[in-house]
Amino acid sequence: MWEKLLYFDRRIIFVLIGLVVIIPFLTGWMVPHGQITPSTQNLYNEIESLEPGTPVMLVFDYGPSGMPELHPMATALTHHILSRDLRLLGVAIVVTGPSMCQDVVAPLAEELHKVEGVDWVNLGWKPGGVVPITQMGENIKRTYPSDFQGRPTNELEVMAGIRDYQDIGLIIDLASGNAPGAWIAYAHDPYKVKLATGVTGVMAIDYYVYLQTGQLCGLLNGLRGAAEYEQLIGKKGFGFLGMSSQSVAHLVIIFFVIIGNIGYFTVRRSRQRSE
Amino acid sequence: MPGAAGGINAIWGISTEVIGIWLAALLTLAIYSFLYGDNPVYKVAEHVFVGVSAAYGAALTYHLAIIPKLYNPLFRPDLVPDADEPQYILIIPGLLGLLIFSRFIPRYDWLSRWPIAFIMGLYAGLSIPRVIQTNILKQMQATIAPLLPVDAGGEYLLFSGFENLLLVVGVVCTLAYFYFSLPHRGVMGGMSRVGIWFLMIGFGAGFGNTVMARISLLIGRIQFMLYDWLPTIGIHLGSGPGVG
Amino acid sequence: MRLQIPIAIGFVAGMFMFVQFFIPHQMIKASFEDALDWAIIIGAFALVLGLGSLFRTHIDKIRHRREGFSYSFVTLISFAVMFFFGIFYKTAPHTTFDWLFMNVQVPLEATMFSLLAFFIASAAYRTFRARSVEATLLLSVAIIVMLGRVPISDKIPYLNLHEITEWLMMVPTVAAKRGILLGVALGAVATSLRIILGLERSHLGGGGGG
Amino acid sequence: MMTGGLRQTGLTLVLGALVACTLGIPACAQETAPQSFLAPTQVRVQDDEADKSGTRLQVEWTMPTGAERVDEFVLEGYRIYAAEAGEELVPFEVVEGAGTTETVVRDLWPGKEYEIQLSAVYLPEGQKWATDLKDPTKVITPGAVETLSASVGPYQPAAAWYDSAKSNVLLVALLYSMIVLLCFHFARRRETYIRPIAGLEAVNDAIGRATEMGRPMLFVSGLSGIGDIATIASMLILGHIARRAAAYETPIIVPCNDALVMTAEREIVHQAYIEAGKPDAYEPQNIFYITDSQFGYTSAVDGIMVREKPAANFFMGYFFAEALILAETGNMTGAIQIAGTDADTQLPFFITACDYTLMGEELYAASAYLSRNPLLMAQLKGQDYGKVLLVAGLLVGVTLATLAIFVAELQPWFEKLLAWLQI
Repeated sequence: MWEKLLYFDRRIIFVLIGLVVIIPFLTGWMVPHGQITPSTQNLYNEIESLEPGTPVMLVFDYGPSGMPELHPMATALTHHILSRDLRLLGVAIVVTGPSMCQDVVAPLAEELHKVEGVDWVNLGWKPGGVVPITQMGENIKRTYPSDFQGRPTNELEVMAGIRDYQDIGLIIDLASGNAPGAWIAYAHDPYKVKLATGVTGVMAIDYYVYLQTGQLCGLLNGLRGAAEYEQLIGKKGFGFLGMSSQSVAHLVIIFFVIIGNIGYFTVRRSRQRSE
Repeated sequence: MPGAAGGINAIWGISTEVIGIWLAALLTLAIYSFLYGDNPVYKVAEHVFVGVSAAYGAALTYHLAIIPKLYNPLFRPDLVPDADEPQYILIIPGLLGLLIFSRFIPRYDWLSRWPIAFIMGLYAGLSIPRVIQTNILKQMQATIAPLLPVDAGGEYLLFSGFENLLLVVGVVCTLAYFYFSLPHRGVMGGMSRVGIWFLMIGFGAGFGNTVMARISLLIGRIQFMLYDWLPTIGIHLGSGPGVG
Repeated sequence: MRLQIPIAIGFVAGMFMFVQFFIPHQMIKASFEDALDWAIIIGAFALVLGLGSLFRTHIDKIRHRREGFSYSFVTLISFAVMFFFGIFYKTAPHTTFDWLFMNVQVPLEATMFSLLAFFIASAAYRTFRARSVEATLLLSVAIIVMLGRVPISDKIPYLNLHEITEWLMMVPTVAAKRGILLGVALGAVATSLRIILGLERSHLGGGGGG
Repeated sequence: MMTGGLRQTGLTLVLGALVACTLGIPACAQETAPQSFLAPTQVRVQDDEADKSGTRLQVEWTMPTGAERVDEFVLEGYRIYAAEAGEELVPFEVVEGAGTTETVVRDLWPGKEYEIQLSAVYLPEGQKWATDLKDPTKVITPGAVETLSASVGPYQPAAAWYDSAKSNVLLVALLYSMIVLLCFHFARRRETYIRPIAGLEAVNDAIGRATEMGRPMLFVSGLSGIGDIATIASMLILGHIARRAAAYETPIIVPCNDALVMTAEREIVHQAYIEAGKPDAYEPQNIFYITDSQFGYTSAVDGIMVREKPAANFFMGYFFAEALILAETGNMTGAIQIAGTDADTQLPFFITACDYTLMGEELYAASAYLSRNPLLMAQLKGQDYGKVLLVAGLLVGVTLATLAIFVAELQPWFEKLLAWLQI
């Protein structure tokens, strides 16, 4: 019997993985709450501490491949920012960012009765990587003379009184790559603006060290970070569902590894005996 | 997904957005069918993928390389900022590029080595300082730390000292594993063994840490099928609970 | 001469790229960017050869009616359609080219990428066997990290898997990674040197080394 | 010359102020009661110290005091012009805000001489500062008035021919190159011992197996393109495998995702067949281009693996996420798989899914090892000396760092070391 288990068709694993990922989305089943990681809590507290009307820069440095992990984060953060009456400035140094911003913020703003150009704006993408980050330290409106829709930023109510990073309460960089490194080096370090980041699970490990040094005031780690944030603002959504899929998938894989090893040792022992 | 295709919003009364979603959904299922085994549906998807992506690459090369970097500077300098006359120097890379086609003339096929030699030399020279910067200097700097650090209050930080020690031991033993010109026996053997352990811990952690990211890719596709495609056939799962 | 000229070309190109790194003067910086553009131009010519090889493969298949030749039509037609819209129309957002890219290539890419969710599971099952000390280390660390990444592990008493995971990622993993990176640097620089100095000639039709 | 430049700006000019100031009385603004628009005074220009490329000048000036408001106009910013000797005056920068009195002029050319001129920009009261979207040096607020200062100069942005901040890279490069070159030099005299590398010993077995089974072999040289040394190392390995494949007349399939790599690999494999004495057996069609798309390429190689069922798969070079897709599919088809990569993120997957894996540096050692050429073997010796140096450096550094905790005099030395390693 173990012999069979050891060499069974791998398509069985494929089916199981597919099922455990899809079921939470079909049934709405969710894993129980976990602890809130301090780095998530810190970001939440940071936003809570801002005066209404303070501009918050939400940076969309990801594209379609980062959506499963970063969209839930963006959604939860946008909800928190807008419902606290803070001003939201959507920015991107990754070319696919502005459409991500539009995708998340526009419907949510409508739901919360927030007006584009007054309560939030999608400033769009600027080429050059670190160049626009540095330029915004001098003058944000000059870096972005117009927003994503082509309206001059000078005339937008949401941009009133904003000149450079000194006027920004907090920058949150949502990234699937190494963009947070650039924001740390070219925005936080020279201009001392408060910076937090939300990254995919694989990238998170690279940024823990910046939490220790205080260069980041908060960090959301993959779907887990998104789920924790949803828990904090009391609005469970795709973060929790995704987290549920991931948790069960992890357990299924671990289960298979254990079965595989039991099988391996049982078979080996019985072979040794028969020899 | 953008709805309009070149200004056309609908074909035979079906919106291009819906057609796009169906196209994407069918191709998604076609690729997944490979998990069961090779089959005609996967073959079609694979061949579409190759054709479309090769053409995409070719079109971008045309628009982003050939036109702005070669054709315009040589033949249409008026379209190039800060240039009044043709940049004749570009004839050199143009000729080098043309030499690649000498492969089709057996007598002169050795000429095709010139562009290859140029490119390989170029990148070899470029890589030396870059690799030294990022792989040697940066890594060395990060590893050099006191084995018995003190905090601001003068207290010894034993555990972080242990961590630094472990880092140094790990780096040295991993390098010992890669040592080629000595047999891995005795001290060298012991060190390289420890090096392998470090490598294995690193690989295990790398593997375990990536699982999550790969599962979320699947989540992304499933979300597309459930929340973009299903609604086109009248099945609405809602927009997810709460936010979303 | 057939060997000397390409060796000289490689040497000049390599030395220029090495030396320019240390010269901040705008004149050198500009010619560095030009050199990279030259490489892109040559690459564009090579692409013509590459596409020629792609067409030839499929046209040959069709001509000789080899197994599965009908799929070759699929590739050729897909290419023709995408190329037509890409060259004769604009590639900007909301064009047919972009529509094809977003609804054909993007989902294909994302789905192919997501196959990894299945393959990572089957690879773990198939190969994570405690056959030796090394294999045991690899599989136990992988399991600890997998557990430490999901909130369920918070429920395990006395064992903070989350922190253990973080520690494993920050200390031993980093040590191994640095060892690899340092070794790679030595190998890459030595290989580059061999190419610049013309000691490596297999790409120049001169045999492997010597 | 001046009018030409100014017409470009599209702004109204107040010539009175211009003449007054160009007459060489820089302090004119302070002395008279502001009846009219005034220009910035005391324009000071110097080379930008931080810029070594020689493209920038630092400009400072003094605000025309007392003239922040003139009738219905408010001083809102400045424009900075530069002119090469005998050439037109060209706007280079705009500065928003009357209080800002310094900026950096970029995009100049080293060695050229520039005359610098500044203007104060007055906007009608209540109007907002607006610049042209395409040309950010152009102020487009309706009714804006601009007054030009006296021209100063000529100034030359200074460029450096050596970046001393990169001395550390140069030193390491020269030292290590010397070691490797010395090893090459002494190579001919002595035989070098090289430890066995499991993955490489297996290469010949894999070729043998494919020959026995009468099935082809598959070679993938990574996805990082010809610009990566890992790809070049991979192509060198391909040369050795192709030589054996030629001798046994076992076909080797090489799908490519970079056209330049394909061109180079055809050359290498062709050469290998000539060396093996079988130039006629060489089939260029077996080395073919598919697409440069990462996953388009992966899907096609997957297809080749399940349809052609190669007996041996070689994955050598730099890989991204496709590594595991390729290796698992190859495993399903039952091929013997040998991988080699310096991509530390993909090593875990090759290690688990392939039969043998060349890790990191072993990829670079492979071509030397396979050729058994004494010159190339010497390279490995050189790499080993490099390792000894790195370890020695590391130990010295760590000892210094630890001692510096106890001996205060050592602290500056430790800091110097860290600063030297800074890139």
